[in-house]
Amino acid sequence: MPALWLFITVLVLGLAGFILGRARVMKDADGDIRKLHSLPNYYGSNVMLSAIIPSLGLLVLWLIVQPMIIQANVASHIPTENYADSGALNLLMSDVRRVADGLDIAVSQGALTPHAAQNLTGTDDVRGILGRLGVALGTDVEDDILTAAQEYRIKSNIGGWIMTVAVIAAAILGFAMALKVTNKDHRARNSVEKVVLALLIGAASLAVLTTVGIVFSLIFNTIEFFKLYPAADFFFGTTWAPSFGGGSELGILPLFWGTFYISIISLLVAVPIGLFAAVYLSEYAGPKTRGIAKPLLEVLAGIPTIVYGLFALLTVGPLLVGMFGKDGSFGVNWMQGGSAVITAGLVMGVMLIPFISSLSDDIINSVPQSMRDGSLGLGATKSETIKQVILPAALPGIVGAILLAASRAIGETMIVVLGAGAAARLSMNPFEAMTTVTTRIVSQLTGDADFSSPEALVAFALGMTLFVITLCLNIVALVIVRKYREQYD
Amino acid sequence: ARDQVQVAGSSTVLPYASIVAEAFGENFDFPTPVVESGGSSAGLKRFCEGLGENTIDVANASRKIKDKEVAACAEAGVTDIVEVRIGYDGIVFASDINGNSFEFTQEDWYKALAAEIIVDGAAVANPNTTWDQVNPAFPAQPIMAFIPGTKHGTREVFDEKVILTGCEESGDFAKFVELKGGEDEAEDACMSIRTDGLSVDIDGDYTETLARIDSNKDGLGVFGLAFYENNTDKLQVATMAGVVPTTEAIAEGTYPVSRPLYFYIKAAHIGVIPGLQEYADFFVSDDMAGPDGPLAEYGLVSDPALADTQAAVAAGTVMMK
Amino acid sequence: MNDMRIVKRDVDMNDIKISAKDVQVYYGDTHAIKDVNVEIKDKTVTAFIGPSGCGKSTFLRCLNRMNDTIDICRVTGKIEIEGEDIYDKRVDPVQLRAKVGMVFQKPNPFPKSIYDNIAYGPRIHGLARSKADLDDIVEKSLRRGAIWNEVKDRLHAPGTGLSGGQQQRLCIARAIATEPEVLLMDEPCSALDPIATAQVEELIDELRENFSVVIVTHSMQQAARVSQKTAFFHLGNLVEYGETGQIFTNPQDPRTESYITGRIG
Amino acid sequence: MNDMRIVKRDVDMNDIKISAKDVQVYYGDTHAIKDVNVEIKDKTVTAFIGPSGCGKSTFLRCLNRMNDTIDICRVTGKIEIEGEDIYDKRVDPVQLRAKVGMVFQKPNPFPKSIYDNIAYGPRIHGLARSKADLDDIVEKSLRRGAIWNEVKDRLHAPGTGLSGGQQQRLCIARAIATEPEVLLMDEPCSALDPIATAQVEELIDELRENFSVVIVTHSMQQAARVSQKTAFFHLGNLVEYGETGQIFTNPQDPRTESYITGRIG
Amino acid sequence: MSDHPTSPSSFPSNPSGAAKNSLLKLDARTKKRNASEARFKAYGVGAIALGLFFLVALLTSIIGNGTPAFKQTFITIPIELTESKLDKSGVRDIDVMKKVTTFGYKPLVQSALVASLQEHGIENPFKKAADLGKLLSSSAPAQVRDVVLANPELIGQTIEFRLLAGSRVDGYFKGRVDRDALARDKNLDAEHLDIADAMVTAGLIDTKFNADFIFGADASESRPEQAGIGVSMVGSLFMMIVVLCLALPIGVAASIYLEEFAPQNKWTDLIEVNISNLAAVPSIVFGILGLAVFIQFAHLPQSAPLVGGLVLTLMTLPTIIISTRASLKAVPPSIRDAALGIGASKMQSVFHHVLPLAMPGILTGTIIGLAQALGETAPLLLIGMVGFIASNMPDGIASGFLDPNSAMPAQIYEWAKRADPAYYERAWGGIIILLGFLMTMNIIAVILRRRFERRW
Ligand SMILES: Nc1ncnc2c1ncn2[C@@H]1O[C@H](COP(=O)(O)OP(=O)(O)OP(=O)(O)O)[C@@H](O)[C@H]1O
Ligand SMILES: Nc1ncnc2c1ncn2[C@@H]1O[C@H](COP(=O)(O)OP(=O)(O)OP(=O)(O)O)[C@@H](O)[C@H]1O
Ligand SMILES: [Mg+2]
Ligand SMILES: [Mg+2]
Ligand SMILES: O=P([O-])([O-])[O-]
Repeated sequence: MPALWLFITVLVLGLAGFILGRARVMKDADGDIRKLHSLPNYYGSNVMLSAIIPSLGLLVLWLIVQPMIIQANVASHIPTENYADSGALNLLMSDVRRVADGLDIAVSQGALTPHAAQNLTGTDDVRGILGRLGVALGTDVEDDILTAAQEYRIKSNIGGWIMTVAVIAAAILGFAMALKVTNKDHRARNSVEKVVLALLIGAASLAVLTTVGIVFSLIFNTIEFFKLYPAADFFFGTTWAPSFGGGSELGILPLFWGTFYISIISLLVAVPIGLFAAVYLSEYAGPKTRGIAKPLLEVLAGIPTIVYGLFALLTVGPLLVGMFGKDGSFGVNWMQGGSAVITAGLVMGVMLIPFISSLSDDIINSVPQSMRDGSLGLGATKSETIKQVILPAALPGIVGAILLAASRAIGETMIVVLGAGAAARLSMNPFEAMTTVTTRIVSQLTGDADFSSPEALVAFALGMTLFVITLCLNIVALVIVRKYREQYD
Repeated sequence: ARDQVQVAGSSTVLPYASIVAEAFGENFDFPTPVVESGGSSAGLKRFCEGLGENTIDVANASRKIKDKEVAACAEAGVTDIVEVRIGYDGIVFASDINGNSFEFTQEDWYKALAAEIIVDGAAVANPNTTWDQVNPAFPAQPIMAFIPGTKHGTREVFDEKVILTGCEESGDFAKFVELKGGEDEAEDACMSIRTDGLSVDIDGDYTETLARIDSNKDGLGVFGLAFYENNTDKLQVATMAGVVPTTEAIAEGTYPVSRPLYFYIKAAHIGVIPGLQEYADFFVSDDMAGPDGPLAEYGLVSDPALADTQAAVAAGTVMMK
Repeated sequence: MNDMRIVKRDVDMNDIKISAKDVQVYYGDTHAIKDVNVEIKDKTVTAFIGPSGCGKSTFLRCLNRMNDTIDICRVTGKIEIEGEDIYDKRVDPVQLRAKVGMVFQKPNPFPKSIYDNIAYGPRIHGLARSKADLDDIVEKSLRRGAIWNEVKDRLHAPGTGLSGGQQQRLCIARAIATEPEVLLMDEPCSALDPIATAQVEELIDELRENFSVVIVTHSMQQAARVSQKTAFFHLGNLVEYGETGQIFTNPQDPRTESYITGRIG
Repeated sequence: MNDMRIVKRDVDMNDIKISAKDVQVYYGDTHAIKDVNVEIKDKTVTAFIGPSGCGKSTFLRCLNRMNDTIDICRVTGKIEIEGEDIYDKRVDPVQLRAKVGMVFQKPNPFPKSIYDNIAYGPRIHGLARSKADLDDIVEKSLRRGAIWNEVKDRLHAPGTGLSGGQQQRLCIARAIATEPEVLLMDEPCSALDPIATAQVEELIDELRENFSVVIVTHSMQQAARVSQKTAFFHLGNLVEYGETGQIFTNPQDPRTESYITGRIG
Repeated sequence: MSDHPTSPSSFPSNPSGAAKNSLLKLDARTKKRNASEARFKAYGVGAIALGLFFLVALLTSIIGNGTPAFKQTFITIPIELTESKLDKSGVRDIDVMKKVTTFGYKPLVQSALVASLQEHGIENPFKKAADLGKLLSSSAPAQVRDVVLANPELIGQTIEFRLLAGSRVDGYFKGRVDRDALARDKNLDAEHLDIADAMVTAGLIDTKFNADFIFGADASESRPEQAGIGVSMVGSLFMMIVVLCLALPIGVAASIYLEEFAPQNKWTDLIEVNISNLAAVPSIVFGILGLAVFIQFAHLPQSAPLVGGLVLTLMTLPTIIISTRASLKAVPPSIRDAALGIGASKMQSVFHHVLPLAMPGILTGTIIGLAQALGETAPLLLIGMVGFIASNMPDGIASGFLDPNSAMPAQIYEWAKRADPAYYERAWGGIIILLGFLMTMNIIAVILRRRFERRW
């Protein structure tokens, strides 16, 4: 049975289990739910979960493991002299799989009888036959590959049947066992909660898995990069000048500085505005104002960044030059071009406002009223109450919001490209163009350099380094929050 | 099974590929091919991931595939690659429509943008800040150049065909060889661009360059010919070495700054992915890529040797390793 | 501010400090306080008694406009403190509350250290000239709140980590640290043992010398012990108000009598 | 589960319900309960008395493992209910708490309607067969909690909009709605007027017929009125434990005597 | 007090001048504090005003630039569908008729335009029909061909067609193009505009609301007039469905575990830090991950909204987790105690009491996370959803998830890069639609959030 149908079958079994489990326990209790240990739905859910979870787990496991086993098994049919190393074997095996899959398709579409498929030999035009069915094969099919593929088919076929039986058996077994223990004294809630807890843990692990995935998808190319480019030059180089002809200088420091500088400026804009907005919304504004202003501010987070970028390039940049540039209204001649750290920082700050305002507003709003009463009752003004009682109590949430905004600032590209330019520079002057790590990751990744050159691979090293640095910053933030957290009751 | 052709790669080739794909979808029974953009390198990288449905069939590139990339491809099983040159992309220099007009030589650009130039026999940091210091024939307009960033293949062409050539023509190259002690070093010296803000790298696309010229009327930008031709209301083009950039001039070879555009096909996918061969044939057909076809109309410089390409595509001739 | 207050003290021993006229309070549509008229004397302890839910806390909260913080709460009528209408537009509730302090029914320490809980009021009112001054105020307040001994070693532990009764005394100490002229105490001894209760009562007595105190209590004994005046509330009405002695020995209203003798609740 | 409970009921009238052996509780480094040994009888009301901060609430919270929720709180020793160690790994604290209900010192109604506040427990424990059943339970519980009259017209108003004493009674009603075998009440009458207090005491008396009740109180009178056994805590120690009559008339420990006579706090 | 001479407790003011501190008169310190209060409040108002000001500024420029995209110029002309050109065989066999490509239809359409001008007596200075044909969109032949192939019986008749005008002509009527600008434009001449003006008078050209912009598919660089955002909007819709269905439950579940159940130890600290760190991972890195995991490893199709949705889910998770955790933390412990004290299990206390109270924050996280996901392009670049993906509308749920499609921001980003200035207004028009989409999406969350908000 194909996996999808198997999946549906198991789900149906689960549903039946829910109904039966519930019915059974109600019968056991003579319809009086007061005699039950747990609520009736827990019993139903328990049977359902016992039927579904192990069998689906088995299904997934089987789907992953079976090809591995069969592959190892089938690989022995390919003479060792045909491949140089395990990499080459892998390549051959993927060919085998492709041929086997192709034969499956051919059989299912009726282009070949099952018998014919197993009896094809290298002299038949297998590539042609499969090609007509839309199966891409790299080369003509050699005899031993074909044999291996046919072997592969037989084994997967058998495996598939065993899987079907095993999964359904597991489902029925789970079903039956759960139903058997279903009586009024069974601790169904505990069982169900254990499963829910497992699911919660699973969800949390997903975040960890993502991290692992990210590290893995970066690490190999990073290593590759460091083979081509000295690590010391990368970490301590103060020049960023990739060039196509080789001889690039790929120092991360100016990029890192740019990232830091632009993020700081954007946070300097977003944090005060966002926090004041949040405080106003939750503590001063009436429900009407709040109900309108908050979602409106949230629109700021939804405007595509390209708009902000253009806004920076076409409006804010020239405006700032008009103020700080040559012949500017301040007559200071600090700013040469519109592209500058400050331009990007300001505009990005605007984008980040709702990250801080909305989230902080929710958190501030959930500080208990008794805290406010306590402070107001002492003759504190609202602002004193907010500054000294409410904000400290809401600190963890606010820090979370700020971190989120900072993260977004670090990860932003479009605004930086259009607002701050693409020049890597180590300078204190906020009126100069600079660039960030993230924009360089994007541009080196989508650039035209040879994809195995250090100029392209550097993107991965940049990604990895940024990952580690932000990790450290987050640890610092966690420690700070722990230290200053004030738990109200 | 996947039934549409999957193309990825250069954003320079994208407009042409999309015109072809659209017409292909209209005139054939095959579904419209998917043409992704993302850069030549990214496209080739995905091209070289291996064979199979979950990989792309065609990579567009605004440069020739590199040997290392071919090797990487082969390692992943992509051994037979059909290389198709579709024509040339002209690279032009343009400024705001209402500003001064320019007639450049490569030497002017070199003098304006190099980090160091030779003054009185010594290499000094580029002292020029206005165009009239570069060439007395020019107006005293401040130098402000928007050139492609180092991610763009166009930059490579610009460096080599404009700056390096200018360096050689001015005679500075010879001096640099003397000073820096080697041709390679001299080349590097010639092609390093000033970083004092008078030359701005553009990482985005030509629209960004245009927007920057919009907000800084003194700016001079580097554009693709097609882009310029679509924006003649805002831009005026400069001549290079006395030649006005047109498709004809580039096809004849009189305009010096251009580059070939390519796409690459996985031979293993031909005949397997429905429509792949037809798409390739259609792309290079006279109807599309010919001098009067829609691609040329849009700005592609048609390849004078198109007939050879057509034959090679039809025969599925793969690249030599 | 402090010394000014002392000057004023000796104006009249039995001046009327707070007068409420026709006060009505609504929570949405619920009419919680009905037509209450009362005059609270200066330098006196006034006890509010009455069954649970009769509106004692509500009325108490009117006196320093804490009801402002409840959205659905609406107050009409006139409440004057020293002849000034506290619901007047020109009155700043902040100044009012500095003058009229409050201890809430449910202890609500700030999620800060014990020290900061107490120091908070003096700090915002600028009552301390120096750190030492502030330390002094904190210690004095905690002592007067009868909790100094229990917390003197953990002044920098969070106030929320105290026991229920300790929290209550902390809140009392916090309220007196700002030296209000009127102190409203909503069941300040509900979670206290007899000894602590006695200490708080002593404090109240001491406060009375200079300030006026309004205390809500469910203990008749306590009301009798500490108050000079007693007001009996019932179902939102002020049923009877008078000398404590008289109320407890010779109540005019049958409802008062029933309550005191334990017949209505 | 329910019927088991009923079966167990009539084993022994004066069976030991809860026994605590060498219980120590620490909040971080603070040693809050020291070496407490106590045996609480079934179908008995046990009163915990002692000065504020002596550890009554802490110990009470040990009995149904509510201390588990305080991160820094650590309990050692052995507490058995009907001979079963409640800190055993196999014990489900949920089941334990269903069996050992609790009324907290600070009233903590859910920010839901009054009805839902009461109905929540019966719902999760499946005590009601139908909506009508549930309505019944709610009404009965509110009546027993002596608050029905006050809230019967506003069952769907939020529980947080009640007065302090009403909230306290709501929490009592909420706790008894699930019919626990043991009810731990932390100063359940602190915010109640005498009449309401009397009603709650009546309830406690009534509960005692089938269940055991542990009550923390600061009122000696109340302890004397409602309890059969009294435990006196002081500075984290269980100083004396015995028949209520004996404790109040003839205390063995000088500290107990001082406390009862009002000399230590 | 002196303000209230009638006050019953009024006394003659103290001659020594020790003024009593009247409530009606603010003392100096209160004045100072009130000033700081007013300032604080003003900052709040200012912050909101500033935020709204930016919003208005942005929206104004978006709407100003984008509205022209919603109108389009059409040319209506009769075309004679000559059999000799379209179906030489005369048997109306579709397969044979398909052999005539759009290149075959082009002359037909162009000469029809010439004929139509003649008929209306409009002067036509162009010798070649192809030159005049520049008035028309290059989509015109395909449009005619589609009609013919769908209704072969029309061959031989003269049918009135409403064809798109070329982008320059359209631009002329929208004020984007003028005669001076055309001086060096090889795509169109000033004479064309004269003809266009005459055609307007003759009723051959009109400018109308263009629904195809909202519902249509992308077009190639050479025909901006034909491009629409509809298909990519559907792509975004399917991606958002994936994100909402995965990121919200997974994010909330993960937060619940971490905040309520996980033991406090180094491990959970690590996870916590990790999650905040994921928020700082540049979105394109998620694209790298998605390409490796979903396409190369799991063999999901390229350019599919399903994969896009999965990648965006991974990207959105941290946002939702961080905001959910923050709001779970903000729920007072007494609520948990109350539930536990009744005998609710930890799970029940969380799901019945804590979670509803944390809901506003969760929804805020969702709003922000989805807004971010909806506007994100970079990761889509790597999984093949950016470029020219002019598919048709998906014809079912499965096809919606699996068939190649783009997304609104990717479409807008592509348009913004294209050379023809006509794409500029389309990019802005696309942004208007994107924002409309976003606000529609938000409205539900905002309403829900308001229902869950309460103080305690
Ligand atoms: N969460 C906590 N963290 C730290 N210390 C605590 C915490 N809770 C209570 N304590 C301390 O433990 C001791 C016992 O507190 P407990 O609450 O048990 O007192 P109690 O006898 O109930 O007093 P009360 O009558 O005032 O309620 C007190 O000194 C108190 O300060
Ligand atoms: N926030 C509120 N919303 C709605 N009704 C309220 C609110 N606060 C109090 N009430 C109602 O107003 C009435 C008076 O409440 P109040 O708190 O003043 O009583 P109380 O006399 O202090 O009682 P207790 O002795 O129990 O504290 C009660 O019926 C109560 O239910
Ligand atoms: Mg009250
Ligand atoms: Mg206590
Ligand atoms: O996208 P490009 O490779 O052409 O720059």
